[in-house]
Amino acid sequence: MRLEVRFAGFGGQGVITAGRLLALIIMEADPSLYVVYSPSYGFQTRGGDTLSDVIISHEEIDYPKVRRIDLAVMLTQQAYNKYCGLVKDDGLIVIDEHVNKDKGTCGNKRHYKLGIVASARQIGSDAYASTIMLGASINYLGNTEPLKGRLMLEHARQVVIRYFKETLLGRKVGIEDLINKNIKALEIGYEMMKIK
Amino acid sequence: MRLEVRFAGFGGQGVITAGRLLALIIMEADPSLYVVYSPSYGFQTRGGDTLSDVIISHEEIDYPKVRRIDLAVMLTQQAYNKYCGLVKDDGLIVIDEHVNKDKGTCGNKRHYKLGIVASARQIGSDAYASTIMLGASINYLGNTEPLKGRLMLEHARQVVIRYFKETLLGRKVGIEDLINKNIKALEIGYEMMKIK
Amino acid sequence: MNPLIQNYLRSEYAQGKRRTIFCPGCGNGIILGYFVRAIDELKREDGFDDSKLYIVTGIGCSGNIPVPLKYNIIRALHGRALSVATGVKLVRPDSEVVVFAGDGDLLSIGGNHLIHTIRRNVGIKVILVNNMLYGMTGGQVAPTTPMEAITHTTPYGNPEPPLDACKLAVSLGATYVARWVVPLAKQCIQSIKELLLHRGFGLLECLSQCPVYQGRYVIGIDRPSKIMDYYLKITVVSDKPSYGDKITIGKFVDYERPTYEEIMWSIVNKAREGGNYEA
Amino acid sequence: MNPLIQNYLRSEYAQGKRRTIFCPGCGNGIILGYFVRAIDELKREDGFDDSKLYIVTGIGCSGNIPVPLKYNIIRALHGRALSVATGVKLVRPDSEVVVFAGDGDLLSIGGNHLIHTIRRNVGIKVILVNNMLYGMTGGQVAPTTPMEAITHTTPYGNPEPPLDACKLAVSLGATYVARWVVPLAKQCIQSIKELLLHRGFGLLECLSQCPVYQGRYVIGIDRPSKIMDYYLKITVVSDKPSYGDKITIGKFVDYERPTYEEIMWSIVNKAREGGNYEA
Amino acid sequence: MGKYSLMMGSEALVRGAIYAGIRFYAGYPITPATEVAEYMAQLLPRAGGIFVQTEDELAAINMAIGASVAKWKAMVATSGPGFSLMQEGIGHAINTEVPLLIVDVQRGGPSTGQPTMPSQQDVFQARYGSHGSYEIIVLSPGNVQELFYLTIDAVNLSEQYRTPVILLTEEITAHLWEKIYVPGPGEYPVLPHATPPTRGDEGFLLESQLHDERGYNVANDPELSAKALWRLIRKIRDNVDKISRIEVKYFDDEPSVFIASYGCSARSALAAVKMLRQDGYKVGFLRLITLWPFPENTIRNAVRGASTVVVPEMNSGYIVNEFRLLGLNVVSVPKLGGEMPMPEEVYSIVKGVLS
Amino acid sequence: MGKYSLMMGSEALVRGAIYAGIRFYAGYPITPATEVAEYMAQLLPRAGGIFVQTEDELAAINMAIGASVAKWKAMVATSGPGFSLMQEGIGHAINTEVPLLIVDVQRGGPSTGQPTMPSQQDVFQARYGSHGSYEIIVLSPGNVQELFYLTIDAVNLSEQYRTPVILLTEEITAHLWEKIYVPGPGEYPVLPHATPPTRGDEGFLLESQLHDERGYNVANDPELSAKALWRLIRKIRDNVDKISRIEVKYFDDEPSVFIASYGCSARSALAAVKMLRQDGYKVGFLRLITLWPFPENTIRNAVRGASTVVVPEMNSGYIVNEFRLLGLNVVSVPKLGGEMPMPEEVYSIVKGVLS
Amino acid sequence: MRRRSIVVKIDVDKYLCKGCYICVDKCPTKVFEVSSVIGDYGIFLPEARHVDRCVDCGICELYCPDYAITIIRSGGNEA
Amino acid sequence: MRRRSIVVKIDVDKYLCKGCYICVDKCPTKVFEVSSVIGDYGIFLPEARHVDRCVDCGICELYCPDYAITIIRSGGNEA
Ligand SMILES: Cc1ncc(C[n+]2csc(CCOP(=O)(O)OP(=O)(O)O)c2C)c(N)n1
Ligand SMILES: Cc1ncc(C[n+]2csc(CCOP(=O)(O)OP(=O)(O)O)c2C)c(N)n1
Ligand code: SF4
Ligand code: SF4
Ligand code: SF4
Ligand code: SF4
Ligand code: SF4
Ligand code: SF4
Ligand SMILES: [Mg+2]
Ligand SMILES: [Mg+2]
Repeated sequence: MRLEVRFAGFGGQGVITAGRLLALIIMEADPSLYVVYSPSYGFQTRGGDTLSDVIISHEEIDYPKVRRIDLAVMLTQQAYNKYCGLVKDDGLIVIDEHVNKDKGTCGNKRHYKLGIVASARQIGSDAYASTIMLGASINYLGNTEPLKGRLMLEHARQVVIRYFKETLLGRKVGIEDLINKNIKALEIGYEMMKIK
Repeated sequence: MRLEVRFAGFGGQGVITAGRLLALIIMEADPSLYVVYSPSYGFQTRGGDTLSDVIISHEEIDYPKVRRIDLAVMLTQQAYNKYCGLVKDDGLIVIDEHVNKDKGTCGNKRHYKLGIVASARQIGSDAYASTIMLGASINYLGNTEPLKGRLMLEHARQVVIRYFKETLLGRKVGIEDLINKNIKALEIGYEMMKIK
Repeated sequence: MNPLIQNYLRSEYAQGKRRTIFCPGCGNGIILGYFVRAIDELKREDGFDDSKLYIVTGIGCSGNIPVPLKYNIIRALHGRALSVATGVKLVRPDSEVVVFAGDGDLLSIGGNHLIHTIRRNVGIKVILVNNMLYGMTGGQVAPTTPMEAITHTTPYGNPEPPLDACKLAVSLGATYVARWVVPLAKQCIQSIKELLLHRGFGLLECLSQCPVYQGRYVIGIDRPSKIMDYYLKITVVSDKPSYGDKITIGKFVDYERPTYEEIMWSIVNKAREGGNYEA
Repeated sequence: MNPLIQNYLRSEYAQGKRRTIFCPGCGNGIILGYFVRAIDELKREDGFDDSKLYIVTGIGCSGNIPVPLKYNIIRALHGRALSVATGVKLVRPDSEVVVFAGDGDLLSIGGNHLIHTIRRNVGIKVILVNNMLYGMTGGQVAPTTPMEAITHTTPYGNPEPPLDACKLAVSLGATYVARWVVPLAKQCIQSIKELLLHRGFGLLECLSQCPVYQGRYVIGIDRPSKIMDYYLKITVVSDKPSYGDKITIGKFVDYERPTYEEIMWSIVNKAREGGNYEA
Repeated sequence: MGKYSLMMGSEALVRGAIYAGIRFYAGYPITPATEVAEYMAQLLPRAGGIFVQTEDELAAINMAIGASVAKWKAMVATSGPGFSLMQEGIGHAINTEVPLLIVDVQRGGPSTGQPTMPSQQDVFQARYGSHGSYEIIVLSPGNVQELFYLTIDAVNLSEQYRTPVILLTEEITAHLWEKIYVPGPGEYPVLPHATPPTRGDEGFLLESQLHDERGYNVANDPELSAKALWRLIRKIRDNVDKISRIEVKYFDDEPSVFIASYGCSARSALAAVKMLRQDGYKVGFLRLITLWPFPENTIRNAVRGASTVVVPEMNSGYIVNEFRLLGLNVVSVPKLGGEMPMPEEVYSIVKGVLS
Repeated sequence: MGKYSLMMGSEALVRGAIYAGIRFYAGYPITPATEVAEYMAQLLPRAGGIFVQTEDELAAINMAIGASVAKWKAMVATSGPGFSLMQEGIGHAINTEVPLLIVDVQRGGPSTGQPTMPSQQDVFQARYGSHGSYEIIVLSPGNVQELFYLTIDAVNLSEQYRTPVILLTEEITAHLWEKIYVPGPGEYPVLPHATPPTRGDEGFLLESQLHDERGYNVANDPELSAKALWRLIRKIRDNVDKISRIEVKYFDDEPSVFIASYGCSARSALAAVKMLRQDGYKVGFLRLITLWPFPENTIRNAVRGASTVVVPEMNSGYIVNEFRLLGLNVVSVPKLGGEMPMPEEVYSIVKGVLS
Repeated sequence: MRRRSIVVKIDVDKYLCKGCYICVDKCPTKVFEVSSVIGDYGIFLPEARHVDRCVDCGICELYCPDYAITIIRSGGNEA
Repeated sequence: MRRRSIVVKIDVDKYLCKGCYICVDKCPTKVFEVSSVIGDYGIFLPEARHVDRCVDCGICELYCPDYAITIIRSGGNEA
């Protein structure tokens, strides 16, 4: 079993965080799994496109980069155009509402359109797209064969809380609020996927 | 034909100059000959031992360092002890008066003792040892088979004059005197060897 | 695209196929604009000949400032812009050699070349973009970072007192030294013009915002315009360099002494009096 | 062999199997003697603990000064003595770290480390032996060589104005800066003692004769004692550094500010308050 | 005692180094090695150690030398351009026998090259980049877990042989996050730090010219110099088999062809071997853990039957030469541009070789 | 037109460089390359050129780059420690295609090593010393006369291929005085200087990251980067046979054994061959004039019959590996300590091989 | 000297603007507002909604780090 | 403080002396002269011919770059 997940979008949309959290959640959900997480690096993260990949496997992971993606969550048209081709024929493409589906190469793959960015803004900032994406992904992955019955929303909740507590250490105000909003975003994302 | 000559002594005795002049004189005497000149290099030239080697050949010179010396002129005991062993059995060892001949390894080689340092001081400075050595060497080498009839004192005179004119260029006083004394030293050296 | 700037861009930039690599609100882009305007004004006012420009850059975000321009651009190794520029200036004493370098590039890894270039009075014009840290590599401490500041490599506070580049330059005998700050557009442009017309070594230090790292971590402000305001708060015009809680800005020195290239060429002429040597 | 000095030599030197590599009459040997005497006096007067000495040297004739001594000696690469010394001082803040370096070593290739070491105020004591050129490599121009001087690499005269190391150090905030000259034995020894007792970065520049190259080529005097006299002629005691036709000598600054090692160790302590990390 | 964590390669390296007893870090920021510095800046003081951001890479390696000589295990980390600047210092540490860990997180070169892209282009520079004749130990970790352990091994080797050791990794491994096991204290062996020996009340003498074992300069004596230098070379050469390690897989059925690689590109190689095996091709897998000294004998013994080796690497074809010296048929698969070789690429090349 | 003189190697080098059109020299004094600087300081201004003594070697190579880009053929000369410091700059010149002459007068290493003693220890550093993948041209003159001509050849090659070229000589050759012939003006070919191309009213862009042919940065694009870098590598690799030269002697009677060497040690080798021939042994002689790119084909063709090569060199055995790659039986004769191999030494080793 | 011309339009290049909002914050007469149009960098573009308030100080153009702003004046564009 | 002792001899180490003659030139009472004895470096050694003129200023010892000079005093050598 090898599952490949890619999150892609603009810098500032939390694409990097989503990947890292997913990797941590998988470790929490099933400690026997191997996990590789690889965010994009360098100057490109400062403006323009950003992506982060998570690979999950029950054996040691050799090639650490994605080749055939099982789940791709893409928040921008640019990202979609660039990466949809890498998604497996039986994989899932999740795109933000505003993104146009490809007529050509990717048109016949499975697509879900979710209002990720809009919801994030409703919660208060584009950055919540991160945990929304994550929630949606947890839901989807938790229903795929290898993770079924092992990956639960609860794992995600715990990890997200722990993660923000640790990374925001030292910050004086608003931690509670931030965590709550992220949990809410997580749940919203989870629900979005349910509806599909 | 390959002739190897070594001058050795303390820094300040003109050992380096003697070698360079000899090389130039050989070139003057017989332009068809190959000449390599190699003075000692580095910190050791500033205090303590100094040497300079000249190799003369009628074919291209491969190995450029001395191995079996034809003529060695050595002004100090240290130099003598160190290098007399490198002189060919049919070579010539010239040492300054004050240097003691080796009882052991070198004792059966041909030795000449010349009053080089004393004469130099008489002329006015230890540095004249340089041209005295040179004169003696010209005489000896001009009588060896390969250079016989080709290497003359006159060549040496011309080169020495030219050399000092060039290297002392810019110096304001005493050039005439210096050149005259060096020519005198050259002749004294030449004579010393004649007597032997 | 602004047509004034477009006029000065090399083709892929002018055609919009390439854009600057700077983060949103970075001072580097603003300085690029100032530089173009200074040249543009000089060309109109003084008939400045910009075809004799050679621009040498350091490595760092700021080293990318002149890259879009259609001048001769030499990207030097990190820290070595002044050496490359000296090479250019010596063989082309009539050219105008400008160096763009960051505070890390010029003062940290390149510090030795700075001392000696100033001492020699090489006729190079340096625009030092001081964002008080290393932007390109992601927000590490620089020799200009305030003491105790938190950066990615000083999580417990910067242990080192900062260096005042202008003070150092003045003490070494630099013949033109000024410091301004990005929000002071007019002063920056004027100073660039003076620099370009100066004879001998000149340094213009330009305090510039790096919203992404300096803004967020060192100052604690991330709105670019607010960092610009912050800069105006911590600076004060003076005729003496000082780099403490208040940083002084202004023109600190402007005089002339023989340049390195002049002396070198007089040596060449002197040597040739004694007879040419042509191999 | 002088028994006082012999006492301080490592075995092969003490036994006379090895001798210093300096040319006859070189100031380096004299400075070696001064250094030993300063330590000897300090041991008697202050109970100075010379077992805590680390001596780091540059490459150059002057870098060989402490080699015969039986202390911990680290021969650094050319120009890097201050870096090595900073490493030592940081991990052994209680040790006494002394650097011997030539003017080429410290001011030319090592210039960048000098700036930053002074800025940080690392508690290193530098003895700069200024013979106004490169001795080791055979008499080339140095950043300290007077302008227009003839050296092996400036046959048409030195095109560069010299650097005043003391002035530079003072302007960068060095906490002890003095310049003396080899013939002033007492002042040199006294200054070495002060240096060794100083807290923070200290620089003693010692003008020293190189009879072989500086004497012969730059000054035009080759008798060592006469070069010493010449030095007395061109120097004058003052409280401000200046390096022109007359070179000022004297103690220029002597004060205290927090040292780099102190700040670094306070960071370690602060960091550990938040919990140790032992892998 | 230990525990599992999701960790970036750079953090694993840093934790490995601190585990190994490193207490001094000097470095100058450079992509993609900056994260090593940043984790160090964070963690080292908490371990009682000192982190310095130096004015340049020359200062970094020389400060580390000072710290190592005076008291503590020390390290530096850099990438291409900084690695070039450190070469003089590396040779100096070799000659003065200073234990030191030197990390090169490889990016694309030459010059400023490709700062954010991985490569394996410094493989020969690591071996030959400093002037003068010398031998050096260079290790190449294959993944984040190994990055942790090899960092400790590297430090141990540097102490055992009193010599700098180079850990040569790539942007990929340094920036990849993997789940790894971090051992508890005492679980993994760590050697004590070796500072220069002193004699009686004589301090040490660390001479940068060639010197005898007490530090006395012998550079003007050809015989003693030769002796001094051969000693430094032989202490590595004579222990190749002790120092150098490889990993082999799929050799039980004596394949005639194998894929050999190292570092991150070995991951592509392994994926390719698995694909090939799945498709019924008999292909072996060899991974160099030590690049230098090159483990000739160990390799010869391990691959006895095989006659052909395919060598994918992220440079213009470097280590492949060493396999040529073993007398094997060699297929070089050089890769420039900053991407790992794709397993599919390697797969089809090997298929081509097999048919 | 020309004339004969007794000349020190360093002076021959300097005169060769000026003959070749070098008009800018930047350098930092270092034994045993200082004489090159000193002769330059003397002669270059008289040739209308500029000599600079820089603050260090980093400044030297970068100033030379600036001068070469802006107008004049430029060079630097150094030895081991300085050569290490110049490595970053060498890679930079390669990547930005700046013609440059780089001279390394080899002394003993590593570190400060043996400053006044010759060696051939930088043979691999010259090839691999900078980070990143690249190819470079390295020439090794055998005597003072050749030092003169190869300096010109090196400058010509650097202009032709728009790349730095390294002239790798040794303390011995640089300090030896030999009678040489110095050609008159126009007697020996000299190429014009290549500065970076500009387009229309657009100035040039010399980018230090990987770039396309107009200078635009392509470092983030794996495909374009690979293309850019392969182009730099191929312009040398594809011209090996045009670039690289050897000298062969005593191959007429098809000896099965030959001695191969380069630089000053080839003089010992030749002396040994002569001794062996005198004593009736059939032994060939091969001298590498170009070290890199290694002239594989040329050598294969030249030595066709021979199966064994004895390789004396003044290092721990470096270039000998390249002969191993040719599939020859190889006897390495490494020599450390600062003395040339004695012809007698080589003689007896070859005799051992022959019996 | 700038001729007395009237600013008729202020153009923001949607491809170049990175959304730093320096123009929005620094315009002395608050000519700019953040729109809801997304530019090429994924940010909401500023828009010169109140050109009528423009005093032609030129600061928006001068400060824009990405040469995205062009002040268009009646009587031709003579920036 | 130096005890009032009398200089009885000034030793020049023939193995160490490099013949710089700083001692000869700098001794305020001209105690030294150049002898005709050749030292280990091939130079004529200085000799303290006039110890009776020595004022025990110590400068010869201090200045000697090669620690070749030892002032020997009655009442022991307490340099
Ligand atoms: C030899 C070397 N070391 C390190 C680097 C990495 N590096 C690139 S830019 C930079 C510093 C950038 O800081 P600064 O000069 O202040 O420019 P900024 O990005 O802040 O404008 C560093 C360390 C390099 N390219 N080369
Ligand atoms: C990297 C490097 N470059 C050059 C040298 C050669 N070198 C040795 S000492 C020296 C300069 C010596 O001058 P200075 O520091 O003034 O010391 P001095 O000999 O005058 O006491 C130089 C250039 C070297 N050893 N290493
Ligand atoms: S990192 Fe900072 S300095 Fe660099 S481009 Fe971004 S904002 Fe500007
Ligand atoms: S060269 Fe000069 S500085 Fe060096 S030892 Fe000789 S006299 Fe002293
Ligand atoms: S200043 Fe320029 S880049 Fe910034 S928001 Fe305004 S138009 Fe966009
Ligand atoms: S020109 Fe001035 S007033 Fe007009 S929009 Fe721009 S900043 Fe505002
Ligand atoms: S000072 Fe010392 S070295 Fe010099 S002559 Fe006198 S005894 Fe000899
Ligand atoms: S102690 Fe003084 S007086 Fe006596 S010999 Fe020495 S220098 Fe002369
Ligand atoms: Mg900066
Ligand atoms: Mg000096």
